[in-house]
Amino acid sequence: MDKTDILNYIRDSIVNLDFEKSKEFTKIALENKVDPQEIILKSIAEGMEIVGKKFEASEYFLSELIVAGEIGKEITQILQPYLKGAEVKKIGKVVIGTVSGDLHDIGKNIVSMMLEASEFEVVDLGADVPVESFLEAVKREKPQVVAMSALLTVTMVEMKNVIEALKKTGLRDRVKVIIGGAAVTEEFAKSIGADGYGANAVQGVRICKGWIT
Amino acid sequence: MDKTDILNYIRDSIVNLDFEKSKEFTKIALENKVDPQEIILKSIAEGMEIVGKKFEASEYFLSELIVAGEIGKEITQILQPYLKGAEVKKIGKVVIGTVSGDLHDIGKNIVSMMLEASEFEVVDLGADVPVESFLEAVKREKPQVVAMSALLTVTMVEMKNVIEALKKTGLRDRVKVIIGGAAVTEEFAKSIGADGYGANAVQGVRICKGWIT
Amino acid sequence: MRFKEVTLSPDTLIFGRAKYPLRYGHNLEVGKGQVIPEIKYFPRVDKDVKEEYGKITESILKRAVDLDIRSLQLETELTYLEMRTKDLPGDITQLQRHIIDRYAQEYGLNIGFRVTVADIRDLGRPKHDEDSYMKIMETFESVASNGADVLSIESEGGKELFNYAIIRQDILGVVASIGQLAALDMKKLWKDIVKIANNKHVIAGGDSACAFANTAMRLAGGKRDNVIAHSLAALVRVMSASRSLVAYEEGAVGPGKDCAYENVFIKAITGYPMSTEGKSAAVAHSSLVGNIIAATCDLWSNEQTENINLFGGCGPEVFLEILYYDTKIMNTALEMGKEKELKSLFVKSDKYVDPQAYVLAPEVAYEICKAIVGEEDFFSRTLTSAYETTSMLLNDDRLALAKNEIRFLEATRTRLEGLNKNPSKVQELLTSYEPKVTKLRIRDYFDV
Amino acid sequence: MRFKEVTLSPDTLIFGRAKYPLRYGHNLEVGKGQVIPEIKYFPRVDKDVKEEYGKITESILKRAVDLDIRSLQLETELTYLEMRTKDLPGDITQLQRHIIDRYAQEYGLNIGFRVTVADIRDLGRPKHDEDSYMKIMETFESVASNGADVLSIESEGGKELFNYAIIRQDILGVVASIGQLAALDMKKLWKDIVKIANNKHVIAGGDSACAFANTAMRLAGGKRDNVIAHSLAALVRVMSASRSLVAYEEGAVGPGKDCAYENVFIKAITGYPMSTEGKSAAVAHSSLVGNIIAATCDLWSNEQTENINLFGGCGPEVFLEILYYDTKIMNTALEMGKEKELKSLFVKSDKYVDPQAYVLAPEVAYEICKAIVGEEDFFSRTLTSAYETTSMLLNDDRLALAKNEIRFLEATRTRLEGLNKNPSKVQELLTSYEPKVTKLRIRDYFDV
Ligand SMILES: [Zn+2]
Ligand SMILES: [Zn+2]
Ligand SMILES: [Zn+2]
Repeated sequence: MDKTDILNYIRDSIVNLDFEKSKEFTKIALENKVDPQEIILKSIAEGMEIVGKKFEASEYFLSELIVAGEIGKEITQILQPYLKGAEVKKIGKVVIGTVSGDLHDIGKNIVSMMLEASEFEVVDLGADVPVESFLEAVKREKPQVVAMSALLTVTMVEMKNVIEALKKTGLRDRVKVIIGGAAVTEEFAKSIGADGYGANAVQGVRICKGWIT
Repeated sequence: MDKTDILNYIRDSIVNLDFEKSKEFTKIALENKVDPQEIILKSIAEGMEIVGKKFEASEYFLSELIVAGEIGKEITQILQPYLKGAEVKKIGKVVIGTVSGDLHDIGKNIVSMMLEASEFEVVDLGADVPVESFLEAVKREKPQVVAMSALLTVTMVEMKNVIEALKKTGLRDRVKVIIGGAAVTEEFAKSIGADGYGANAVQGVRICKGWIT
Repeated sequence: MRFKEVTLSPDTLIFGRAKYPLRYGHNLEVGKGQVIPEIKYFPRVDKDVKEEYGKITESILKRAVDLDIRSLQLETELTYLEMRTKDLPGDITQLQRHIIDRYAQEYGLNIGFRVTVADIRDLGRPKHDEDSYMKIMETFESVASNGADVLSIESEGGKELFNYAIIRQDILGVVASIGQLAALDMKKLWKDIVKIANNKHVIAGGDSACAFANTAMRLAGGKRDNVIAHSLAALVRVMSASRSLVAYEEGAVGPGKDCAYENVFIKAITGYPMSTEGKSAAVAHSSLVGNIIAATCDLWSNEQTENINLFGGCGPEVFLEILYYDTKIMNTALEMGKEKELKSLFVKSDKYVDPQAYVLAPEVAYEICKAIVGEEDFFSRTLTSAYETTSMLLNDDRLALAKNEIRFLEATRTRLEGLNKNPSKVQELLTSYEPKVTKLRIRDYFDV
Repeated sequence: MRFKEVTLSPDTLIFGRAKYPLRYGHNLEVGKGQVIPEIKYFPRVDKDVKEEYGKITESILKRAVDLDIRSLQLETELTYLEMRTKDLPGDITQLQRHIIDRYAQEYGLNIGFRVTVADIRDLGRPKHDEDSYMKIMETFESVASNGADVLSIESEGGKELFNYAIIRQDILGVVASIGQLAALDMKKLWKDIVKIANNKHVIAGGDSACAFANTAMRLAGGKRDNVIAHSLAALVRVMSASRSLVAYEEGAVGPGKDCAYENVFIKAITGYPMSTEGKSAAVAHSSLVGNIIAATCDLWSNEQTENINLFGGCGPEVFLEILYYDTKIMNTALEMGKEKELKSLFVKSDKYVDPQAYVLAPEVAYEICKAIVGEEDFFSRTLTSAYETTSMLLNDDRLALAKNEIRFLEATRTRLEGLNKNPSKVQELLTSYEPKVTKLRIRDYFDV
């Protein structure tokens, strides 16, 4: 097997959403002294791009985009020790959570995983997150973005509370705030002073990317 | 025909909603020197009471209550010259109108007529009434009550404008304000600082009466 | 042109099929074998009007794509306030037109677009408020130029007398207002509207007696409400048929406006496709005829829904979804040849609940239509059809009318019987109201 | 008790008729020849909660009187936040009970009252979060004592694994979560609920796999949405049947909760009457199954509507009116012996639109039910019924599935085929998820 073949195999195993094969070929690549940077730039990046195009052409489901992202993440972790000190660079950091009183986390999880697949570092606080936890995470993690989700009308008001608390503690200007979830509308986002509103996961990630680059 | 017969005939013609007969018998009564006060107290008051009971028992329609009220009013007008200076006393005065931008006047008319049938003096400003006209009428007529109606959501805000204007001109404390109409709710009434809300005509009139007596 | 026959029989008068189907907008076919949802909406009060119309239109068409709705119609009903703002009606129309065109092209949707102009004339002077009349006609021109496919109005000529009469249950005043004043006003108005429609190559859709029959319906209220007789509301609906028919005699071709429940009669007589609102109109007002009215519709509407957030989406898109599922059942029935069975369910589920429902049953409506076309002039049509209806209502025991309804109907029948169809008598009757009804000027209606 | 046969045939599985009708509340009969509207609502956020429930209840019952609705059911679905407030669930129940009793007495209405308790356990520890479990049971006791006629819950055992699996289209994880974890949790939970219901002489109504199947439905979205395969959402619905059945095996008798579209299967197997939401659920979320689900319901619901002002009244009363007209058509069909024709329209209008609709068609559902009752244990039922469904979906060309749907189904069939029903293998499968799913603790489900 020559180098190009190996790189293509890794790429294809990502496109085929095949966890096992992707790990296997990555090991073979390392055994064959393929440059880890090349695996990242050729196999993973190209694989993700193909999957992204297939999603846009309605050939793939969003769930498959997510799985591909996870495979890419796993390969990167395997490559980590061989990257000679150079950490894989993240493009930005997001603190994300479903607000207090709301146990719905599936939409939040999708956004979270898609952010990771888009090279964000994601600090996921989970569901039913109280205001204080958001504040602490902002202080501790120094993210560029705070993302909040709410499915229920009754819990939407919590988003406002978080933004108010960020203001009071002088943290508001350090972060962009984006919100989303079934109950939330663009107008509501504006009315509580959020910087962005994601009608769906794809759009939410696009907005976050726009803020960073 | 003795006096009692004549009084009963007038009463019955009101109950039967018979305009012509009621006028005819009223003239006969006057020719026979029946005391006009007695016609008012016996024939009209009793007639109206019977009609009211028939309405409550679902035998009569509200429209028939209104017509009976109009007959009573017409008889009273015939009797006026014979009442020896003593004006028929009204129990209170209401300025009423549909607010600016709203041409719907049927609900307002029903309330207006039912107020008259309940011995109120009614100053009906019509439909599409601008704020200033309400103000002028309050200054000029010195009513105890201002009643406003709106059918449309878009025109509801006008009610608030009228109340604000009454406040600014120092007239607010001189009147009670009641509002009604399809778009209006009790909560809206409270939120704009109205004193009362009439879910229907019967209720509206009841509230106005409560304020006077 | 005067309609002298009833085009559809009780049997052929059915949802989804008209004798004279229409085709307009983006290949929308109406009355040609399927029922189409017609979604209606109004902006929130405290928002930018144009922005609201844009959002509404987008969300509706997005939902159509999500549900794979292939054919639909939008209706914008301009308000009094929108009419008062210069250029706004045309701007709204154009804005919506662009969005509609984009979706039609991108997804191949069949879309029709109706714009209804508000009758902004002062109630009291239908003829002499020339400025308002001109404004109405200018608005028709403007929306037709800016992309409306269908023009409609809910005109209000005769309403000053009607308002006086209806709350007194004064049947003679009601007949005079609808049967003479409203009809005369319609004649002038629709001659002018049809002219504009023809010039601009758009559809003259028809008028609704909303200001009369729906006012009566709302006054009648629920089963236990007692403001006016429910039979009176039924009679007003019947009388409205003669009035609304005038638009079609002047050249309108449908689809008639949704809130005109009298479209049942109009469809039977003209054979043109009609829109009706039904059970989903509960979002705007309660009614006792939510199913029976579906028996004969070609477009199926929600009356009107505010653009508020309803969790499942904004009001208009939510109601489009509900309407769509209703039409799917009707269209499946049409495909399977089971439409008569379904129609019969719609009719039977409501027919005997209330006189207002009863008169809309196709077999009853047909008899009423025969009474209408049997007469020559506006007034006689109105009078005779109302008279015949009183008899039909009194003679069907299954209606189980309350005592006060029977009392009302018997008294009304006697009064209608006594009403002479002679034109000079009618004039006399009308004139008798002039001193009583503040803004009524009878001469206005005749000096056209 | 374990269901080993399918009680209803594709033919007898129909709206309004159950094999074992129920009678409760104010003489409400469910499943005995008519479909009854079940109206659901939630208070506005910024208002006093109790006051809101009072207003909602009044306006609903007032509308029932206006429209002459003789039979109806109200459902209060307690929220997480309401559950957290001491005494509130009981207070709300009592408040509504008083109003219901007043209307029942004054107008002779037949009214049922369902209270649904929220599953407030932390997703990750369905067994070990003892405090929350106790709180749930206390709330059931409280609402039963304070006037609820029917008890329900939408329990969420197994959801921590399901949430992980569904967004990855990981079919093995989905089967394991619903077929093993959820079912085990249901068994314990419903044993306890049925005990309370029996003690308090109220009805144990059943559970909804809302947290699974409706989550999948929402992820699947509209016809052109592409988040997860629509076939997967259909499979999750099918698998939910085995899960929700457990409540009835533990003693629940229906009517099952409205948002459980799997009630089609449950009704077929158990013969108990069921509630379902349909097209009017658009007010809460869009769906592709708005008509077909009506084919088999005994109560007909709107999902849930906020108590906002909709011009025609507040949300709940407006939706009661819409539901009522729907039920009138069904009930007229039942009276006229035309119910099979109407059912067929409901089914045919949706069946081939989407796999999610397809599996709900009575003739399809019946085959799936046979697969369910043919197996002995929870997991095998779930696995086999899902497997059979993949074949049925792949083999019916009229479905016209998109390429990616076919790809998904074929891969899924292979994966399900490879899944061994052997208990130790299942355990192994489950255990493999523990390191991946943060809060998952498999042992919690088995150590009961
Ligand atoms: Zn109208
Ligand atoms: Zn209407
Ligand atoms: Zn649910």
